[in-house]
Amino acid sequence: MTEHASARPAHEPGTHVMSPGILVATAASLMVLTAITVTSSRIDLGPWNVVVALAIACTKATIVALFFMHLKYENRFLMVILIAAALFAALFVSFVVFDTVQYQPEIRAADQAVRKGS
Amino acid sequence: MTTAPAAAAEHAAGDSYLTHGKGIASWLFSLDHKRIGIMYLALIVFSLFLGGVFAMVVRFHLWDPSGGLVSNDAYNKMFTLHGAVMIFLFVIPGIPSALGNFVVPLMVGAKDVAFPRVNLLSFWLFVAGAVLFIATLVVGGLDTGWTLYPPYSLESSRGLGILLALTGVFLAGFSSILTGVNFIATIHKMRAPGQGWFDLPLFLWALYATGIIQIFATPVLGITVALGFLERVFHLGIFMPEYGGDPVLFQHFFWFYSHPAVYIMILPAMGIVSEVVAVFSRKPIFGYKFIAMSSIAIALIGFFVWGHHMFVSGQSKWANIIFSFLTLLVAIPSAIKTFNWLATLYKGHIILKTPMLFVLSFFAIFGVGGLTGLFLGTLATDIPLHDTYFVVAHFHFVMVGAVMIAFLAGLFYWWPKMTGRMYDERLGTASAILIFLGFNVTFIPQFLAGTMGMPRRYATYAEQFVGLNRVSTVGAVLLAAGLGVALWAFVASLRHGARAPANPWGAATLEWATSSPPPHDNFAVAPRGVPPYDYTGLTHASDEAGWIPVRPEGAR
Amino acid sequence: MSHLAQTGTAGAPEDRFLAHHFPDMTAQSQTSKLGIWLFLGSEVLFFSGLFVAYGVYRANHYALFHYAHHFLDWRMGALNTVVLVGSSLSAAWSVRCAQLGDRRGLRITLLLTLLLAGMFLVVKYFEYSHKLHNGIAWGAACHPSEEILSTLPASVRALPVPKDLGTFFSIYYLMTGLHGIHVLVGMGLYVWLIRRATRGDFGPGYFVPVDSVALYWHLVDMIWIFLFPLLYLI
Amino acid sequence: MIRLPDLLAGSLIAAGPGYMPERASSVAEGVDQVFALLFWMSAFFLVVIIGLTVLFVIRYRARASRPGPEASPDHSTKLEIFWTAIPLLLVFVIFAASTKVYLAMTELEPGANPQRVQVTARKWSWWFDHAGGKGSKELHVLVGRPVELVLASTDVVHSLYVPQFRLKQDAVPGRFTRMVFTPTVPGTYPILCTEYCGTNHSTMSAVAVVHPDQASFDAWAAEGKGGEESLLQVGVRVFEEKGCSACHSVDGSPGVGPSIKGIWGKDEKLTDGKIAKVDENYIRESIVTPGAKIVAGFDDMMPPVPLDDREIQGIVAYIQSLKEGP
Repeated sequence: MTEHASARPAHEPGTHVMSPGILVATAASLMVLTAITVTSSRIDLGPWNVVVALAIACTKATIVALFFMHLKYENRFLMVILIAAALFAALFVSFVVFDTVQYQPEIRAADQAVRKGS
Repeated sequence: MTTAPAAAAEHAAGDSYLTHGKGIASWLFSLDHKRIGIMYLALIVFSLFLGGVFAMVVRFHLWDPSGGLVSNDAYNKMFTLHGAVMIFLFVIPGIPSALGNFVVPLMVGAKDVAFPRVNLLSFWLFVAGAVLFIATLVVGGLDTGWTLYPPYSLESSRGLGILLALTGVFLAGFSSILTGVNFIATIHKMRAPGQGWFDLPLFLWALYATGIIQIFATPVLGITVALGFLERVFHLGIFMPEYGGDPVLFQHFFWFYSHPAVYIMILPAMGIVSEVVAVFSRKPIFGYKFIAMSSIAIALIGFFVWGHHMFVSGQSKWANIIFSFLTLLVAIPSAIKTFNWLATLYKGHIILKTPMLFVLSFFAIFGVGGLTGLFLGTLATDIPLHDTYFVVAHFHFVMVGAVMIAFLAGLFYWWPKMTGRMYDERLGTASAILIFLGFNVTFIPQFLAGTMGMPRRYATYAEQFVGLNRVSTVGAVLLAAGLGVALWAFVASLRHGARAPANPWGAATLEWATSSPPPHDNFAVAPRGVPPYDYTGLTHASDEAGWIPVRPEGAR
Repeated sequence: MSHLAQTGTAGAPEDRFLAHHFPDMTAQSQTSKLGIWLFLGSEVLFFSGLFVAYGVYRANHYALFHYAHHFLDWRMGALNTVVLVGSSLSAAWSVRCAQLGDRRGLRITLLLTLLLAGMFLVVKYFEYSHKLHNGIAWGAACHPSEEILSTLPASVRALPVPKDLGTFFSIYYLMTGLHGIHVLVGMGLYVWLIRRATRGDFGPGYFVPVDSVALYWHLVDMIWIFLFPLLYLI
Repeated sequence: MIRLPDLLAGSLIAAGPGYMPERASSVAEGVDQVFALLFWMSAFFLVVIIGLTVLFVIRYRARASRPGPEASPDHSTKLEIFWTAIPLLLVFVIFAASTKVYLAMTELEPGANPQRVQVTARKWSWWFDHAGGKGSKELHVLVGRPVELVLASTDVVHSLYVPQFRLKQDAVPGRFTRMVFTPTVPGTYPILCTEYCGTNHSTMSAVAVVHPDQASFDAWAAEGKGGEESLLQVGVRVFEEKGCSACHSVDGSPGVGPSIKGIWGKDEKLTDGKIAKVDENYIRESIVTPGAKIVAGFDDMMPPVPLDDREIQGIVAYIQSLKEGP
């Protein structure tokens, strides 16, 4: 109620009608990126494979968010929600993986000790 | 003295949300946020009572170092249920769901929360969760501790109890998410005309920050308990080492939610304190923007401190150091709030009514709770103190001392608005003093016991701690008596309390601009936003009429 | 002067969907949109737990993950990606139809979305049943049959079956299963939308439910975008 | 027993943590210094908070002589910066002091040649395998000699805590965790479990013995060596080592599991209603596959215990020795 008081483009936020061209182009670019991600996985890039795959996935997710979910035409706050959620999730994953990588040897050793024992 | 039927007749004169719609179904399926708030309140007070009974068993058991009252197993079940009921069914939903539901739409001058049906769904999810918790009692209890650490909690010998409890937590969690969505949407979109972001009462800023945590942290609790459930049933090998899982991973999951959950508890409490301290000092709150922003800061930093629960769990050294630093940072916004509250008292006109007495005791207790948190966020001192009674005392200072006392402050403060009845100020004062004394006598000895090395969750303990434990048990009796007096004050108020005026305290926030109790649609005339802490426009007419505006309606 | 009267929302047919606590439809739809986005933010964190589990076990057992992904057929995953992108396109198109008042187009796109969602689950069903039939279950219950082992590439077949193979498949079933449940819920929502669209509820003045369900559906698509490479391609 | 007045006096007058346990490890002093820093800092802020609250309530409370609040500003950016900066500064001080001590708690000095002890935690006892092959229910270390404990757990999460060492570390199933320290004061200290682990969590204790000199340590290490153990001795030893005694009493009182006193040769009633005679094979089965036959009135809780033949014979001999009657 208070947000739309501020000057915005002619249309009201949320009533933007997506043109068929943009919708089709969005779907087409998602298909192309899917093809690229499959192709890139067949090339051995070592640890970079997962980085490339995630980069492409993030690009695809951004495209979905901006056009299919029409965030590009919405109140910026909705984008803040999605980015915040993604950021919290990313930090959650990276903190825990950071921790687990450090104690990996202890798990390996315990694993082997058990195998030796049994 | 007015009799109950006479009081009811008086009420019938003006239509209020209490009289709008008759019969039990008009309550159970009401979409009215005020009725939902009252139903939450009833459940939450019942949970507090239930959790309190478990607590008394625990304390009396510990009178004797060899654990006189019940068996070890029964003791373990008692402290587990005490913790689980208090946390999931009292402190987490207490202020937001019960008091928040009632006052949030009123404070923004709206007719209801943004999504009334979702609100009702949230209430019933909570009821379902609570019922499952009670059901664990029936099927033989649960002795895992509220933290539910595997492998212990998911051992294959465990029966139905753990599955019921996990499902209960899952449902209560979703109830909490939906409440958060509702509050944030309400605060964003339903504000009265002319009510800018910085015209929001600080209680709403606090609930906004709480909402962020409820929405972004609670789903992780959901997935955690879902994984626990599936692990127990299908042996997935995620948490259980015997199938290749990692129990420390559970702790990461659990605390990613459960530490921010501490802020779900304390932020709304701080919000209540901000309201009450300004009203009863008759003076605008000091440093409004800093208090508001520190709520948001606490919510955001609170997401990245969960590792401090895992300093001795086998978490890696560098993760420990990073988490320790981030944890210490939370002290800063908390300090900012405290100093601003004190500055609000300065040169004020301090009225020592019951809500204010609770808030003043909050300052001391939250001071101790917050400062002892430093000992536990600091790595070097946490290692000896971890999982001792020092921790028990610390989180009781924060969760019981600070949160429960703020909850009571809020309940006394909004009671006239909710029920249309004043309470007896003498009973209120007596309860505030008894609770403050009882609380400190209960928990200060536990700091000493913990520092001396008494571990928590012990059914029996070394002879050296017997004195401290007995003092603590005596304190618990005092605390229970204080709560009993508070209950007495409320029951007496319902039976023969004086009629409450629209604005008994002279507060400027919008909920006091409508009648007590409010009509079904909250406001006879849709209000405009006003500065929430400007008391210059109000004058005290009489005890019966309360405070009334000196300027004509609508003037800003 | 008649065109001025039409621009006002008062008395518009959609007003029967206006709840009592909102001043007008704009306020109501804005609030609903914020609500659904907050819920979607919550969904992201709900899934994040499984990504954490994935990350931790992948970091600890990289070789195991590399070995295990050979049991997944990337062509099935890619097919489902295409199906889901198609359904997303159709879902986005349904919003457009509702906004423009194209009722026939709305019904067609809603139905198409539902059908593609169903197709996604059919493919998933074949994948699941093939695996479970061949002993590829979760956790300790994972004992791949000789038959499925023989379909692996020769270099992989030479390796011994790793001890904790089931951990990968626990994560696989959890991630795709939770995603599948979301697809199922989405299908239920689309059935509901089709019923309401047939009744003629939606039009330029009221399309919030179509938009909200589409947003949810796009999020489901977005999560699959991450699941596909992480499970099938790594 | 510690008396409350002493404690209060200790906490108020002495150097903050005056009531803390004795310091018996190389890191204890550092920990106590950080504790004292925090203690006095907290004491200062608490005095400020409570003092100002009381002072303001007394001076500014509503009363007849004060009609209303006095004029005062409702914000002050200077003050806000002041009380943001001071805590921030203190956070850095605390963090620096704590991290320095913490690093010393996790690493021995380079070149140290620690005595390594394998610690096994299980419900509800500790077992310490000392370097040189000596296993014991007690932890034995030498004053001044660095120690490295490697902790493992066979069932659930436990945590090893010695208040006098100011150290604590969880023992986690499925991984090894470490604890390092150097004992500084000879004596006997309690070892407690601080991670909740079930029924007998509070009695899962042991002792750490810090020997004053090498001779005393060697004397302990030599105990019980030489000569073949009798079967009965093997049984008694295994019964303790493997933690059997935590659940099975030897005095006839039922614990988590049945007592082993007086059961030899008896007929036990099982949960499925059948009867089993307690003989060698029954005992062997109960150890190797504990879930196969459950005595009525007890739960299926026992983990399989891998024992060799001689050890099982030892247990049998032990149970036979506890036969009722003369």
